[in-house]
Amino acid sequence: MLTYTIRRLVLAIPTLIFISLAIFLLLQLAPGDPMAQVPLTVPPEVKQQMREALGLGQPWYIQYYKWLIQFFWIEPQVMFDNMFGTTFAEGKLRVISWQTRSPVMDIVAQRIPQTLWVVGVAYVLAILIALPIGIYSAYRQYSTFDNAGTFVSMIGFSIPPFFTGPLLIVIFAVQLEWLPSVYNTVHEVNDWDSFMVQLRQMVLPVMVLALQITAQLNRYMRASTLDNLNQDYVRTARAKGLKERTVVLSHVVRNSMIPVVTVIALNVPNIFGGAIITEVIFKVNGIGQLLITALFANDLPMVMTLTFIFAILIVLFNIIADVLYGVLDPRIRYD
Amino acid sequence: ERGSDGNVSIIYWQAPSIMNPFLSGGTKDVEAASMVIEPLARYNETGELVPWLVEEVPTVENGGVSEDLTSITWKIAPGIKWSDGTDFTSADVKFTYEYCTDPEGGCAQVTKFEGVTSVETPDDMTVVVTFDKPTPFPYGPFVGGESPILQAAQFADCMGAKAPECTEQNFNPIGTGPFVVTEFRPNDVITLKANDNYRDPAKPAFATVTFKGGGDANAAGRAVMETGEFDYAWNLQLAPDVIAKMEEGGKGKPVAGFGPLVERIMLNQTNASPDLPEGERSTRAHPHPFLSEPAVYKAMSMAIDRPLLVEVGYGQAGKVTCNWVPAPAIFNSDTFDCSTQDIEGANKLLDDAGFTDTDGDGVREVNGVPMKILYQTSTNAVRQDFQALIKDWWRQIGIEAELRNVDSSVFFGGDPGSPDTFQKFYADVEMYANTFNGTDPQSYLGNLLCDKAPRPETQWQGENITRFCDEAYDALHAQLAETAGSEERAKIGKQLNDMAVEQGAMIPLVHRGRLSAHANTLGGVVLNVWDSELWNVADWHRID
Amino acid sequence: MLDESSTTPIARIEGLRVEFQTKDGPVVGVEDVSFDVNPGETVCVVGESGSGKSVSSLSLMRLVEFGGGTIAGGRLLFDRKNHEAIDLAKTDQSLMRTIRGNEIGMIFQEPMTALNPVFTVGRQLTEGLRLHKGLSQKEADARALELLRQVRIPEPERRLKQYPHELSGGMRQRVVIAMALACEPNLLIADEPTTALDVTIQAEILALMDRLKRETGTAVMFITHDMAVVAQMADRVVVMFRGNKVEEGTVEEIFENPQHPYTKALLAAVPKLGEMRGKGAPEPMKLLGREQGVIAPIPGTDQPLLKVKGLTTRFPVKGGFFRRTVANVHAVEDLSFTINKGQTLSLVGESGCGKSTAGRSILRLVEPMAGEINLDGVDVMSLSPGALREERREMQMIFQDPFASLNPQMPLADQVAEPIHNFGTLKGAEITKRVEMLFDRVELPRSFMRRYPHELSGGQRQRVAIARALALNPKLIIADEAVSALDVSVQAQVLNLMMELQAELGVSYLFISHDMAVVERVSHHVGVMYLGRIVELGPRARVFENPQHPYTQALMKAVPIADPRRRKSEKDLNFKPIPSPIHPVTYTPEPSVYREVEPGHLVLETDSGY
Amino acid sequence: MTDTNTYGALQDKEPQKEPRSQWSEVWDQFRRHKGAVWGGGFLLFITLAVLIGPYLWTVDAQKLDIRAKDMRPIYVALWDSSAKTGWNHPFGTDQLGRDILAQMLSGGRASMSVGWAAMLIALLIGTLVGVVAGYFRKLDGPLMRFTDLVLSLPILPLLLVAVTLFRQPLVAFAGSPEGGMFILIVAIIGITSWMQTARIVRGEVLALKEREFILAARSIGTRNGAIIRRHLLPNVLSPIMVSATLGLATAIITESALSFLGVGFPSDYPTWGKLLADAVPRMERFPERVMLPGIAISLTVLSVNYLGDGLRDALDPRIRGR
Ligand SMILES: Nc1ncnc2c1ncn2[C@@H]1O[C@H](COP(=O)(O)OP(=O)(O)OP(=O)(O)O)[C@@H](O)[C@H]1O
Ligand SMILES: Nc1ncnc2c1ncn2[C@@H]1O[C@H](COP(=O)(O)OP(=O)(O)OP(=O)(O)O)[C@@H](O)[C@H]1O
Ligand SMILES: [Mg+2]
Ligand SMILES: [Mg+2]
Repeated sequence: MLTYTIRRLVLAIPTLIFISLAIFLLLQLAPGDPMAQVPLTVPPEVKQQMREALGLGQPWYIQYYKWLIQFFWIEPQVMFDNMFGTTFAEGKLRVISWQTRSPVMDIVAQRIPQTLWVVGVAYVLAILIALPIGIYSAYRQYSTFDNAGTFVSMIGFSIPPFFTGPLLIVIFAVQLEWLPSVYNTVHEVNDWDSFMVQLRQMVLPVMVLALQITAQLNRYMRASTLDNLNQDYVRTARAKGLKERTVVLSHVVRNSMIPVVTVIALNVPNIFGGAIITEVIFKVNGIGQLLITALFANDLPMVMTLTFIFAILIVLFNIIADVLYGVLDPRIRYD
Repeated sequence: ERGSDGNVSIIYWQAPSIMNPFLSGGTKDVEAASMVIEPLARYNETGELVPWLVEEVPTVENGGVSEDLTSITWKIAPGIKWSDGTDFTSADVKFTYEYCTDPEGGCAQVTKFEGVTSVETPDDMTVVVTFDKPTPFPYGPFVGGESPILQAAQFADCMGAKAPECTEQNFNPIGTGPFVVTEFRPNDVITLKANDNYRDPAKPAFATVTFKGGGDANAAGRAVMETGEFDYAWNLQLAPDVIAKMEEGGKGKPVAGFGPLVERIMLNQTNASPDLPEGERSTRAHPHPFLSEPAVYKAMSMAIDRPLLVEVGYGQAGKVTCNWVPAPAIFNSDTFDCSTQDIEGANKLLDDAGFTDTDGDGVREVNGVPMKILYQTSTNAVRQDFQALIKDWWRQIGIEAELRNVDSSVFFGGDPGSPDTFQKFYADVEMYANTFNGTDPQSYLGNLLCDKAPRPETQWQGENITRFCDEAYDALHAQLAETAGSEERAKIGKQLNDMAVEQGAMIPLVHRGRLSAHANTLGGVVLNVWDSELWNVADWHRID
Repeated sequence: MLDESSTTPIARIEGLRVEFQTKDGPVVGVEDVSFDVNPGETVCVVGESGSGKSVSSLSLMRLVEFGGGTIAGGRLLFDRKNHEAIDLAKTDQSLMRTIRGNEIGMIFQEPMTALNPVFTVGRQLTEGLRLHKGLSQKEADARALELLRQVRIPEPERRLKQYPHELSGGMRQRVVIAMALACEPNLLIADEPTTALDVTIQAEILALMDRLKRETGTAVMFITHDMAVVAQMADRVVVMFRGNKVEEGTVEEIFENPQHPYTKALLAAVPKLGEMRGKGAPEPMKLLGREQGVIAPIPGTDQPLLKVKGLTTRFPVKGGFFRRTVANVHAVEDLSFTINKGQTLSLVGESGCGKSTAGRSILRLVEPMAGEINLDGVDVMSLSPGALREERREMQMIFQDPFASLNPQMPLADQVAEPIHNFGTLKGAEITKRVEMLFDRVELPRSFMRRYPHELSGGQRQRVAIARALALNPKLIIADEAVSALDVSVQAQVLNLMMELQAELGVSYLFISHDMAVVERVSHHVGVMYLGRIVELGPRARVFENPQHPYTQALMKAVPIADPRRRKSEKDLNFKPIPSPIHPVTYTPEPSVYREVEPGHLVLETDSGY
Repeated sequence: MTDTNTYGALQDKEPQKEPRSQWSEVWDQFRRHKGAVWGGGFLLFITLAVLIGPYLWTVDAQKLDIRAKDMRPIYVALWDSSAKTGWNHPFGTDQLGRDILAQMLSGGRASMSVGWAAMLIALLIGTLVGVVAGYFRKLDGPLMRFTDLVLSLPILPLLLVAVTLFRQPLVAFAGSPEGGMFILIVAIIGITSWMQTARIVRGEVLALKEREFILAARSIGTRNGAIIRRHLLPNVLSPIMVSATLGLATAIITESALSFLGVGFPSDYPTWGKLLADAVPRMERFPERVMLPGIAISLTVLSVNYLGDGLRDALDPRIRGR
């Protein structure tokens, strides 16, 4: 198992380097201009100077090389410095965003908690709702509960967030005035009241997201449970005189969780990636919103770094999912 | 009393990414910074210059501007302190000049300092700016939100190439304004608190400011006028019926103001045909086959129902205009009237000029060339509505338009390699809006000078987008550059405006205003289109 | 104790009827079945696939409900531990739960799937104990250990912590038995507990059950379709047919004096080891109720068709950080034999000994590492891919699972015609003619030509597979467990068909099987395989009547004989666990050296690992 | 019970049922799944509506009629007689007076064709990669690494880049901006969504390859191409169909999300997603402008999902057997 994990991790390195090159070249090809948002009143010569100040004139391979060094060598040093108070990275040039002229990683670090709060909570909530429903649906296949569950999750799956989002805002924020429509990212939770405020502002975005994720997970869980309910070992368990509860909750669920857990793990990068549309709609300025604004502003270092971080997460969680599979299923032994 | 009114929350649907206007130039950044750092003088809501950190606005009359118009002397008002408690001196002003003119810094506002040969500081309270030639309008440097003063002590290490690395300084500049930054989250939220060292002890009324960025204009308007979550929303580019509906929410109201921003259709004076070899397309080497015919561009203008465009696209934030420079008021020419659509007249004009539909396909021909034009603009809902309407009207006068829209980051991006920039103008007509800063249009009017045309030799840079070229115009503009006295300048300015419109450089459509909204409980808001909207945030207060 | 309680049956099934709701309307799984099980007695329930054996037993556990069935009638009287009789058909599920596993234990057919793969053996064993006996975890562990010892699992302490997949099939079945016995039930239901196992393991499990029954005095209801197993195990026998009981009696009565024609036909179809004693050549079986021509021996010829020499096939085992070959599975090791034209050579041996690999290697469906294969003068090993494809006209294969070896999405005629299309031997209408002829030949109605595999029964499917193998008139057919998946009666028919074809067309067979009785019936020559090598090779009569190699002898002993008077006892059985065929890359096996004990009868001298 | 009867039973059993192909059984099972039948029916209806609709409702979706702007759908008249309604615009008009019914139809055409085309591309690539990787052991490693790589490419940025990058050449190639964007969007969605299909198909092929009938086919001299064509493809059809339905749904949603983010089709080319996005600011006054495209998207996706569900059940022989 350990060899397997290490092997996969080592193999991931060339993959990632290749991905970074692919992303970099794609972005280089993109015809946008970081100066596009500067008003027309600023004359072109000035814009040209500003561009040069950003280092845009250099050939791509130099830019790529610089970025590689900054991302893989200097940024880890900065991280180390922050943790242990050392000064390895002092004076070294970090990956700088063109929009804000500040280190990309600082902004990313600032955004991650916001994204995690909303998307993460939605994810956890969705898991907590979806799994029991999926199990019960499978257990009572074709019952009213199952049909209703299927219907609701299909609906959740089919309604895009850019439809539910504004709809919920109009209902709950504008008409009923129960909940805020704009998420306050600087809100601090320090007592019960502020906690309630936080809860209230999280309700709408979490609802939109959780509906979608629940729908998906529920389907997986149901299918996987159904598969296992027909297995011979379930009959064996029943023949032992176990209660239905035990049969389902311990024997069946333990087995059906194996594929579902890996699906859950595979989707974790999406949490970090943020849910772009939901973030935009509710003004949760998280990673997703960061990416889309950076894209529209042609902030290449930011886009490059963000997409690459996603790529790392995706590759990483792919490995984690595979390893988890091995851990959960004793039949699978990687060597 | 300072800080007695609690918190004020402002929403800008474009989030500020930096607090240093010299490194960005984006309106959102300039406006956010204007709460913290200030210029020596700024424009008020009527476009008039008012002293800000100085005792008075220097003029020739009061002796602040030299007779030969080559220098201007600013007298700093006494008692002004930076928010860290140190004194504001002329050295800071001089430093700001040096900071922005450093060739490696990539300063976005460097044009403000065009023609400046030196900035001297005879004493701590005096700043003398010298120009290389007589400058009738010497209020470029240190005037308006785009040219505020930075603290020398804070930015000393951030000159030139180091400018972008000074994250702390760029996010949290020390200023003289009513507020200081407590936290800056790029592209997200800025939180500010009242400046303890602000010169007026009674101001600002608010103790803190929450400045939220992101989302879209619609959500921002809703948050102020419908749900009341925010006190102020900036620049609501929304259709009038949408604004009206939001106003019904009853929590806030929209305010509009008009600067010189004009939505216009630029007419390409040159041939942009893709059949021409690269490098000759859209250059003066090949004049346009028919767009420079007066009958054609006049008919195209007459066919447009401008009041309808205003209604559809801007409502109270738009006015019909036939001028390139509709503001300030003294520069607004009244030569033309274009407020009524006249399809018949337009058709007649074309028929009379002999441009008829010879082959019966509904499209007129000029010397056998069908009047088919490519009509491009940036991607934007209102512009696409305009395109659709105008295409329809032009069809009615026998001109066929093909529509095209380009992503704004490409369209305005100025990448010489891209065929889609508005500067390359690989189309027959294109629509966008432009404006100028401050109240003096001299350099804006200079945009139509012959040698400002983008062409391959200039890497397609240049402001003369239409490639308009008229010697008389160039001469008149040179005259403007030497004329002092606002009356006189306004007269020449109007003449230039009329020449451009009359000769078909563009078809002005809508004089666009700014529409912002504030909560009913927010007092002291004075919408200013000549400077930052937040210019008087120190005066804002809560009313019940 | 035995005598006292034998007066009242422990379970009494009266007029049981079970129905299933399916999309084609209700299906009757069991129509009308009545029989008793007395304390301390083994009742064997026999009958062909689908006759309702499993459904009856599941009804007794009231587990049919979970499979969608309902008990539509009859009574299931059960004598509880406290001698209180209840009707299980009317008991509610919560009371059933206290009976299941506690008073009635059940052993299921598939040891591979009957255990939950993600829980340790220990946990699955103790679950029932803690539930029914209220034991603490520690007591339950101790009891579990005791149970594992009782079923004679080696190293029982270690097994408790292992997962099911870490045990061999035989060990898993022992665990399942231990689980069923955990709470000392009065009645043990065993639903085909040995069908999926090898002969040797089957023998051990049967002996084990027999011993346990004697030690604990539990009544056993033993379900099987294997008459030989019945002969070994039963006190009394219940014969089922199409959801009904057709005959019941003591084991001797049933075997020696069957009354019902069904029972007679069934017994006639069972090949019995030793039946061919004294006959030189194989001959078709005599089946009841079938028109058969004269049954004549099939002598074959003496000209060699296939000569295999030193055939070796290994599968690499990759591992380590760089995924290099770290070891090899020595599936087939230095195999040499000859098949004569029109004759059959059988390969027998336990699961995993390399029989299939040997067969596939000859066709080069898996690439052998070394060796010579000479088919009628053609050196198969040296053929280029194209030539090899051509050569495959001459040798065909029939696979074990008739369902798996047919494409479920293709009409049968197309599947039979596929080889003809592949080689373009015939064109147009001739193909149809040929296919029709083949269908006739394997005695399938022509109306089946447009059908799909799932619409046929197992034997019919296997006939299609045979027809396909015959399509190109091959000289050699490799039959890899071609009849193992079939019911006895169908198996007998297919065997007869194959033998008739041999007599008629003169094809040679390489017949791969693990069933000694079948092998005895069909072969001219027999090779006994163990761990990749042939340990004994010779004329069928010689190998069966005079086994020389210790492994052959042990194997012969393990084969259950369909004769209740010749039961085996556990003492006769002495099997060593099969060593692993996996060896490091550096390992070089010794060449096989044979000693000729009789003319043509070779016995391996080299140490084979047994 | 007579002897012949008994002996007959010992022979191979004749199938009782009429011969029928597997597909008729599939259809039988499929018909049982009410949701799937409804879903399939609705999908058919929508597809026909957007295909034939524009010929029946001949109003030009782009025609501006500024005097008739902001009309409400006809049903509003039921409760609000003062509303501006009219049979000439049964679904009302938008703020420029374009007919909403016509826009819905042509928008649906765009959305559906994007959905279908992208799904087909994804399916084609996915099946090809999956089958090749599963069947040819040598290609398995490289192809699956490649799949991983594409999987970890961030899709949205990629798309935005591609939109800006290839728009011009494609517009030139397709002759019209809509055509160019259509190719681009379809290609991007297709190219970035085949991986799931490829993985599933590969898994199925790997499992099928171990089935004896493939070995049997090889032993009777069937060539690789024929094995894939005759034996593998028909048997992986069921997972392919299921991922096809899911792919169709995701493609429709992805396209509308792109339109919502403003990177989809040109603004004068309506798709359901664009109609929805454009209507959001006015959704309180004209809820129908959001609801109509929103419901159209949701219902289509919903019906496709149900269809997929039904197909999965129908194509799974284990379930079908029951
Ligand atoms: N869950 C079910 N649904 C429908 N019919 C069933 C079900 N289980 C069993 N049957 C039917 O009941 C009959 C008896 O089946 P049963 O499993 O008892 O046979 P069996 O004698 O155990 O056969 P085998 O030797 O193959 O195990 C068969 O005709 C079968 O088709
Ligand atoms: N493709 C393969 N890769 C690795 N090992 C294999 C492969 N095929 C077979 N083996 C191994 O080779 C050995 C012989 O297998 P084979 O299938 O020939 O046995 P068998 O005698 O036919 O068994 P059974 O009666 O169970 O079919 C076994 O140990 C098996 O695990
Ligand atoms: Mg059974
Ligand atoms: Mg085998």
